[in-house]
Amino acid sequence: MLGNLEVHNALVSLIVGRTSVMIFAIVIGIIVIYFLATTKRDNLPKVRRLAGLDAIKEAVGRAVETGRPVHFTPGWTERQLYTGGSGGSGGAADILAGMSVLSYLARTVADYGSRLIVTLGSAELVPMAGEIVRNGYMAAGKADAFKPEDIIFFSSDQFAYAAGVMGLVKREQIAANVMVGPFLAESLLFAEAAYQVGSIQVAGTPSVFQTPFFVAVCDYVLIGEECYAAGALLSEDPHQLGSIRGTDISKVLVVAILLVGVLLSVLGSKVVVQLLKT
Amino acid sequence: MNIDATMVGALIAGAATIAIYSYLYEENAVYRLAESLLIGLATGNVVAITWDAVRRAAFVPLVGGQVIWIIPIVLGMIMYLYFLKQYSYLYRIPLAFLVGVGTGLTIRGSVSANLIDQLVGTINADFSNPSNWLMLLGIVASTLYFVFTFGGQGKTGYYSQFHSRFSTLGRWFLMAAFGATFGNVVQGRISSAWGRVGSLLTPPAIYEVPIAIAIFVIYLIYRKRKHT
Amino acid sequence: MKFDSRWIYVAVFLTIGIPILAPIGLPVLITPTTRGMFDAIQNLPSGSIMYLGIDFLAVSQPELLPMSTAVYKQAISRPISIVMACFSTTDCPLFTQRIIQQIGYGSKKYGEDIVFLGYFPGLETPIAAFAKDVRSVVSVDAFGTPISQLALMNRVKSAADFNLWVVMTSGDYVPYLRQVQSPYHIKMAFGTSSPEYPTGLVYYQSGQIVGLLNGLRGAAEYELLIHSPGSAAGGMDAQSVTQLFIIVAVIGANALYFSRRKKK
Amino acid sequence: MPASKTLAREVPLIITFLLGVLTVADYGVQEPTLQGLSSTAQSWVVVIAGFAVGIGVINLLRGQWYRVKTRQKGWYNNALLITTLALTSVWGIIATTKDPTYSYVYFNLTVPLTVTVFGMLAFYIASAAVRSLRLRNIDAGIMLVAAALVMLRNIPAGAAIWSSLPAIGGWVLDYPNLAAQRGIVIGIAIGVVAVGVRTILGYERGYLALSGEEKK
Repeated sequence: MLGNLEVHNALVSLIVGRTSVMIFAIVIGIIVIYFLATTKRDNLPKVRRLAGLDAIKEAVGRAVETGRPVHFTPGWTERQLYTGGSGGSGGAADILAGMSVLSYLARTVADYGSRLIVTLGSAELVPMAGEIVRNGYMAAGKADAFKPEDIIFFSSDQFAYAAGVMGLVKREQIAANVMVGPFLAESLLFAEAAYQVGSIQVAGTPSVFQTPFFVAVCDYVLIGEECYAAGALLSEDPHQLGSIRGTDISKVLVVAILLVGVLLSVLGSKVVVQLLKT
Repeated sequence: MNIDATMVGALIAGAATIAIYSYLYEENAVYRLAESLLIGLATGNVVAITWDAVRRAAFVPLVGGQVIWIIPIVLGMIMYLYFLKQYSYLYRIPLAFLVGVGTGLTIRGSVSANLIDQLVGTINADFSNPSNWLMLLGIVASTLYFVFTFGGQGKTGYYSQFHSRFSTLGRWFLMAAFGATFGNVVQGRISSAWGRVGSLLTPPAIYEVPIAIAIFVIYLIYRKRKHT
Repeated sequence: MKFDSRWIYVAVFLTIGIPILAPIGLPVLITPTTRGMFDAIQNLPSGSIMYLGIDFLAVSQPELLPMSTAVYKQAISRPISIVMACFSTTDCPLFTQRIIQQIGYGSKKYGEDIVFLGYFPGLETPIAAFAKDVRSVVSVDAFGTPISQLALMNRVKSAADFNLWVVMTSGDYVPYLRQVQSPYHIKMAFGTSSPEYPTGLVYYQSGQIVGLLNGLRGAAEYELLIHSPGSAAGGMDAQSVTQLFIIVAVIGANALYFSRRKKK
Repeated sequence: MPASKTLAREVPLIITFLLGVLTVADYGVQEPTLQGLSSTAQSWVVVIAGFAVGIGVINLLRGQWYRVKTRQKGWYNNALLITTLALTSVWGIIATTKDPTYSYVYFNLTVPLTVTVFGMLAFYIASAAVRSLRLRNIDAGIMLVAAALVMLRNIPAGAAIWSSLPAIGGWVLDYPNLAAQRGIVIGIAIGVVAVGVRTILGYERGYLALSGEEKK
């Protein structure tokens, strides 16, 4: 189901030109790659910590204390990996963001010696998530602890998947619930189910329409672009941090274009709009 | 239309509704049964529909002489090598295919709809309306809220202070949006529950409600006895 | 102290259920967007051709089915021809057939005044093709009859032959605006589920669509307009009572929170 | 095994790069050959993903069968799942989903079950609202007020309390709400380009799960 903003955007897209899209994609791409390539250990940018990411360790620690498992799900991702999603969501990027958090989570869980259950609502993620978790265990030197049966695909039907996850969350009495990825209506179903079993919840979704429910129910929330930055921040790799610096510069650039555009528009010139529409 | 079949159908649907809603009290055997049924039925339905779609999209043209369709069919089959330990890495080839196309589509869709449309929409707003100036402020503040690498904790420079104030303002706008979205979704959610509750409360399904309540009460008494 | 959420579940069940068993009949005011769709169908000159897409996901059934039923009832009572088709999901044709089974064709004769063409997967691509040349997409109707044998279809070549285009959908209505409304300037109206309504208003205000139904509320208003009260009217009571309950409960919880904090 | 290593690492990265560039370029350049290639790739992707459903089903059945075989608690539910899944898919493929019995089961069992799960949200949204919409601090307070105003806008009772209430709720939706949504969405667009460019150029390869092999 589409959300309001997405529907609106899709219509506005009628009037938007293609050249400007290409220019923006290329310029932002170049800025990101430039900072990615030039950032080294000695010129690391200062980074704002995200409480949600720091909380992952705490949550896994809790799971170890209580002897109950950690649960991860990227949300109902049917078709999103290869169709690009629409308007308010980030399509494949949302899934890749979730997978980089999963990769970190798997390493942490293996390190701490807890158990990680991954539930999926999209079949093409089964090999991807399976290998990522296996690698996480391998990186922690505990390849034997990896159990393939803890990578669970329930259904590509949204609410069959949701019913499966809700049942599992309560049966396994999960201690920590990490949800990062593209979420739809199932967001609140999972958050409430996990709340009722008293788990620590770290959740994030770029979807504007589901973030409110995470904010209302979960302990730590990644909002909007924080989800994409999460993987880079967790990796602590200078190149990845450089790429965040690149997106920040791009944001300032976009805000500048916006302000110039509004100023000229108030003065009676629509030149910026015309440029954007080419 | 056969009345008996409709009636039985309504009774089945009613029982299904009660079984799922029983989860609201606690996770239980009846819910587990419904959950298994739902996953089995819905996934089976997905398999049937997907099979039909793949057959029409790839196999029919292939049989009709368009040999090129052999490529996606083979790529699709390569995915299954994931289950063979020795060749499992080959699943990455079709996966890379999916991710490549998906990423490309995501970039172009996102830049046009999420970036340029928003800029055009904002610049074209009617700025004789003061509310639109507030909106502009909100857009700038909430965009800058997502700046991660400016003004780190150590710096107390002029810009850094300005930015931290500004991103607080951004957070307030975000909270207003989250509240508004939350409030706006409520009615749609009530409607969806209303649909199920409504069919549960019309005959013949309504006769299942007292039965369900009776079973529930007996269960509660039984459990209390067992605990004391 | 942690409050047991299950009391809230019971309350919500009651606030939804009681108005169903004992309708209060809170007044429902007709919104202009709803009247817009009603008038558009009502004022179609005799002999016009209307497109009706009953095109929603199964999960939207509570809102969209009563709405679609009401619009279908009005459409078959008018001296116009109706072409039905679906483009959204595999669920859609089943809902169209269900409405036809329950209500029938009225005084209309299948093939001459009304046809159902079935489901065409792919949304935007087939919509665009259908609008340009109906025959490039459709060769037989939903029941397997070649469209050359359907008298009505001789009058329908492309989107330009339609006087009104109505789609009842749970979200994906933008492709219709993009592929039908803007290139062919056809009068258009939508029935949507409530979360989509606010954005739909943008298109109503810009004049791209002449009518828009707002979820259950729109359905209830429509039932009132066609003087055929159905299930939706009762739904509005449930809607009002439950939302009011939530607001009161939120205020109550806050009051409790503050009185506790003061004591400490 | 150098050949298999190439197949495992370089080939997937090259494929992602080529298809990513093709899909983006096709949008900007609008050249018939490119467009043909790109739309072919997009139609293939649907087929490949169709095959992937089978991977999911095998994963599901393996897990469920394991529980049946080892007689875990509630194994009969797992057996039921396997049976209904097998029956529905075989039936749906042989008799097609248009079969009257198939659609009878679909409408009287599958649809009510899914809609009921969806319908649970009405209960959860109420309990989440009561629990979390609190005047705890400025942030939570803003969220509470915005939510309440919009809810009052959506019901007839809102206008009955004070005739201007619906307009205020509408204003919240149209201005502060839209402002922040645009802010988020602009951030998303830039984040998406960053993730996308990193993926296409092979800097981001987490999805291929190569990290384990990279460690020498």
